[in-house]
Amino acid sequence: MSTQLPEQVDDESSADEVEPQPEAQERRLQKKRDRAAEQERQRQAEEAEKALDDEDTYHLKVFRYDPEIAGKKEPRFDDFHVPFEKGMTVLDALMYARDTYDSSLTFRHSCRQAICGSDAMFVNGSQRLCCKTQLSDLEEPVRIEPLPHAEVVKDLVVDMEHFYDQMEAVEPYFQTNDLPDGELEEQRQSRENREKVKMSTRCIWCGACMSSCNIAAGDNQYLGPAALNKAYRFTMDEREGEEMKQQRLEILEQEHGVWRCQTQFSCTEVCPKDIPLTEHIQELKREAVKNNLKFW
Amino acid sequence: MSQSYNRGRIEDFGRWREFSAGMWAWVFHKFTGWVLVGYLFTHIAVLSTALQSPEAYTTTIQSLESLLVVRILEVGLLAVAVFHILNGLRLLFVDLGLGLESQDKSFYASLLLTGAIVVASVPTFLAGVFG
Amino acid sequence: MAERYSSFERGGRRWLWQRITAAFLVVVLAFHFFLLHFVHHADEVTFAMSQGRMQELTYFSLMILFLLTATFHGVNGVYNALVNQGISGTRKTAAKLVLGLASVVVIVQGVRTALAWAGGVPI
Amino acid sequence: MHEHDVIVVGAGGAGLRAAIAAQEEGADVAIVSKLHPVRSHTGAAEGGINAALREGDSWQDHAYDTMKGSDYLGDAPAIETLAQDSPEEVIQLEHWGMAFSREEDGRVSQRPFGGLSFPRTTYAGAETGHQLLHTMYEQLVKRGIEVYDEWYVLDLAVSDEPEPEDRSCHGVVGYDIQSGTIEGFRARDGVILATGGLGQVYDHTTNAVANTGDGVAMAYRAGVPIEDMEFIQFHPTTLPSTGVLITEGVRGEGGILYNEEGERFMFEYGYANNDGELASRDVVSRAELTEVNEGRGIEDEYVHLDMRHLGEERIVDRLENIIHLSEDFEGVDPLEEPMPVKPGQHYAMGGIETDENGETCVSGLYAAGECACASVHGSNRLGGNALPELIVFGARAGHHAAGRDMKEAEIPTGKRGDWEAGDVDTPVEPGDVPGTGAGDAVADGGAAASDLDPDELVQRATERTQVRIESLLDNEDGRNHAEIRSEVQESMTQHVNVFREKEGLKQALRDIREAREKYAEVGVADQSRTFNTDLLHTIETRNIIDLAEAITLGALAREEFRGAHWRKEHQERDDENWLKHTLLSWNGGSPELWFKPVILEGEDKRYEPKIRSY
Ligand SMILES: Cc1cc2nc3c(=O)[nH]c(=O)nc-3n(C[C@H](O)[C@H](O)[C@H](O)COP(=O)(O)OP(=O)(O)OC[C@H]3O[C@@H](n4cnc5c(N)ncnc54)[C@H](O)[C@@H]3O)c2cc1C
Ligand code: HEM
Ligand code: SF4
Ligand code: F3S
Ligand code: FES
Repeated sequence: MSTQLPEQVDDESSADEVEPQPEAQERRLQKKRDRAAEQERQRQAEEAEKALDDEDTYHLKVFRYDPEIAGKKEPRFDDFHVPFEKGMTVLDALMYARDTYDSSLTFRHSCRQAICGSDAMFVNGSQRLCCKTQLSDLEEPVRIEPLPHAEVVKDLVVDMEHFYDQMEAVEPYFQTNDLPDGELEEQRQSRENREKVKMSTRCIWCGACMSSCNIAAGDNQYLGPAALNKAYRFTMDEREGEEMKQQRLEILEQEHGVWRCQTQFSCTEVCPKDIPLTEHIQELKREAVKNNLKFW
Repeated sequence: MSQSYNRGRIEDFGRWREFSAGMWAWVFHKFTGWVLVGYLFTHIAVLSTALQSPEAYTTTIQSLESLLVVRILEVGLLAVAVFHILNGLRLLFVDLGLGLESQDKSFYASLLLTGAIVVASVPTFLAGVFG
Repeated sequence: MAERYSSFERGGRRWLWQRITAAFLVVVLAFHFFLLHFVHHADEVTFAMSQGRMQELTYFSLMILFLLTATFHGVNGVYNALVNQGISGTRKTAAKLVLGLASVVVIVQGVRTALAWAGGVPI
Repeated sequence: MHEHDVIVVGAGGAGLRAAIAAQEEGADVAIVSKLHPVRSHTGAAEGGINAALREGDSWQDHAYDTMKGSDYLGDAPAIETLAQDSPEEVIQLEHWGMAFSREEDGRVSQRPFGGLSFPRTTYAGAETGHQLLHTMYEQLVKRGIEVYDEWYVLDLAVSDEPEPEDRSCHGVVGYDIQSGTIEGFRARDGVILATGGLGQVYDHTTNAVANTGDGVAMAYRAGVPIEDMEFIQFHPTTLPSTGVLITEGVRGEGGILYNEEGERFMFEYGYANNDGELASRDVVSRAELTEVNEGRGIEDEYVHLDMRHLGEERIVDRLENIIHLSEDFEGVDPLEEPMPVKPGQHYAMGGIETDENGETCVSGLYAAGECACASVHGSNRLGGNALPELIVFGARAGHHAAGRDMKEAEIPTGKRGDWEAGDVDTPVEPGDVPGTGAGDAVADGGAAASDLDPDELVQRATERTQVRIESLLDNEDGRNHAEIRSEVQESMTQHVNVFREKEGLKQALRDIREAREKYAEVGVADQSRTFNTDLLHTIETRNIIDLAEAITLGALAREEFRGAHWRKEHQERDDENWLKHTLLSWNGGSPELWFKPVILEGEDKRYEPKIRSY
């Protein structure tokens, strides 16, 4: 903290203090008032503009919360009116709102093309990737909240640690005991087998599925649809070999593994990558049963 | 994950409206399952009056059956059982990996069919109680 | 990390039996309902009629099987639901015991009743 | 303070590979990344990875194609290293389980790509980068390599000897985004920068919002030379509202470009009478912009790419993902309407100057991936050559940093080999704005006195960064960075785009100067320490300004037309005067321009510049 600066002024009310203020502070306050006035003018101008063409703006209701900031400790919804342009996504609208109205509006985003998986949120009552959701497909007001059933860090940002833990609990890496000997020799994989695992490899770790699953919400230990899908991706990969498959099924068969899934399908419905999650989980259940039958 | 964050009353209310078909199916299946076990237990209890004497059994059953509430409860039971059966079938298919794409449609179908069967059997169930 | 889930249990068998019993129950329950509510009206039910049916070996064994499967299916279903709800430790053990006991009671009671009707195992 | 042998900054393809390599050498390695690894922009790559794997192909051919594609501005040792190492690295990925597309016989598939003499682009559907990134992250999990995710690296701890070549790097300063704490990371053996692209310098880009070129800017300010910054690749078909890339495949299949009048301008205005829509990326990009500039663009912004005549069946069969991209990101159903497209920034050929082992002229500091410039791509990158660059040079940097014995590098870094001073006539003084009171917020170069021991040096750098952050947060009512950022982006897109002319470039420098002045008053409105993205974006904007300036300076200096760099006044490639790399060093707050010759001497032959014609 740079201590040379005059004591920070918290809000405008301290301007009525009787004590004469140092010049620098007075200037600062003046600047602040000017800014406030300008902002007010801007706001009014915007308001006027909005009134003019209401059809061309979209009304967002955005969840706000910050454990540190006085006015935001109690969660609330803020309204933003964002001018609409053709092709605008929910993420575009959020970015506009942040850059134009309130720079403290916080959310994760990066790729803007549904590949980094950072911006899964709860939009108008379902888990969606904001960058992949056209505003024009939504009813107004567009209500944007952080993913349900996850700890909120701030505004629209949730804590993903638990999700990552589950993903990493299923030994999410390729393991095999028989690599080819020859130099520059790849492992062969049939086209059919690659097709079989293809969809499962598309997961972008957005967490939408996990957030939508009631079972995962109630059971912290449940591996959850995404992790099970990750396990599916390896269990079904013929290159790993039978022995590994055995080991994988043992992980999946644990109490909080595949059996927890109650085929609610909401994971499948929200997955932005269209991964047939329920189908994969069900197939794993059958594999597990088949596997057990062998020992009878 | 389970610490569903309390976002205040602003959003708690009405969350159920955001449930999708599969979730409703789950809720109903659970509910009907529980009702059915409950019924299984009472059913055996009622039936076991037969252990006392044949007459005790016949009178218990017949006096119960003459009550309108019991008849209505029976219709309810039918509804519950039919839904549980139909949705159970749906779930069995899901377990076999069949027709997963139309899981929502099959849920609605179970509901409709349950309704139809129940309505159709109301006369049979209520027959005699008014007479 | 996988080790965190040390409550290792092969849920597979119970899962499979839940399905097998369900498949069986579909048929028997439908039959049961149909027989006792549509063919014979419930209010016409008398001890004698039940007795008549029960003395039939096939019907008797079907009903015993019905009782067993339904109890397993129902009780196992309830147990699953509780576990899914997240009960663990002693509460889980307690649930297991109580449900197990309840099943035994229902089955014993049911079998006794059936025997009372049939007047002994119908051979 | 955290302490590790090797610290890798960034967790995209390059960073992950570097970390694995360092661990293979037995080092205790940690990754520090502002995004969780799987969120890195490597995931967005679609096309594929070039590697000479098959009978009939050879690394020599791959090297030759790359050199030709670079328009003879690539350095042969780097290019040959890329071509030699990539087969092994790609097979390595396969052994790690990467889900490549397969041939009937079960081997990995390869396809033809522009500029390649052999179909050597190994791919996994239209999602090669995604598969690569995830496969590598899986290996990271398997090896238990530590990741500080959502930690933003703010600065490097570099000693401050007068000459950059004498400096050494001992760690970095990180900011925990979740909690707002600032901590030092001491690296005993080396720091590897793998921070990816800088597309956010432009307002329309295929790059992620996180691609703000932080690594390049940090290294630059620490005195490390940055190379060939003027070479920026633009992709001709990106969606106007988001910059999402529409693959060349659409034009390959027969998609047609129309202007507002419905004219097939590639032919009607003679931009490419032979190839039409299939002309090379830069030709098509310039044609599109000319249309827009001459008033024939739609909404004065874009042109139409129409593929409806191909018929639904063919489109669904071959270009299905394009339908989804267009619908999801632009709200246009390409089966019903033509898709709007315009050129967008795509790739930065330049970056932190390194040798073929990934090392910079500052000892202990490495760079790999898009942020680095070992000079593989020269003035133009071939499709499918960036991903192999990540794994080849990521691995080499990791191995070298962790102490593996490697062949002495042939590419000299810093002012160690031949070099010549450069000069460029700028309308305003580039570099820091002196006396603006921006103080620590724009501190440069060497973090601390060179006689400090490494721990103290990192400590000192950490404290300095803390002061800088506090001063940004203190200035609650300062200017919002967003406005400054978008002014820079707009100016860059207007003046330092596919078209570059002297006056425009100068105007850009003036605009950047203005932005710097405004940035001196910047502040952070969000006072929270928790997940303060306002603060982070404000810091990134500074990097964007520095890099925008570097790109523009390079573009103004280079008076020729080579590869992606087009100059209105200089319409020819000039091998006589310009077979040399542009370098910029940040010297006490002001950029110094110099040049070094291109190395065309390969392992067993010299690459003679030929006319590039395709
Ligand atoms: C749409 C698109 C398609 C492409 N297609 C192809 C293709 O088909 N073939 C091909 O070869 N190439 C392709 N490319 C190019 C190639 O994908 C990129 O050049 C490459 O992925 C860059 O990888 P990287 O590891 O250098 O950086 P990135 O993957 O961008 O990773 C950067 C990492 O650095 C971290 N980071 C950044 N700044 C900081 C900081 N200050 N502190 C801490 N961490 C930081 C980020 O969190 C991230 O983890 C494509 C690029 C794009 C945009
Ligand atoms: C007649 C055909 C029946 C079918 C097809 C059927 C099917 C099923 C299936 C498939 C399940 C498992 C759901 C899951 O785990 O995801 C289930 C659960 C259950 N069933 Fe049945 N069932 C039938 C009859 C019965 C009967 C007669 C009873 C009562 C004794 C019963 C009680 C239950 C209970 C309590 C559950 C658990 C519900 C829960 O999850 O809370 N079912 N049923
Ligand atoms: S499975 Fe789908 S919804 Fe779940 S994390 Fe992966 S991409 Fe997201
Ligand atoms: S929502 Fe949950 S219950 Fe199963 S099908 Fe999906 S994991
Ligand atoms: S921003 Fe990357 S998935 Fe939406």
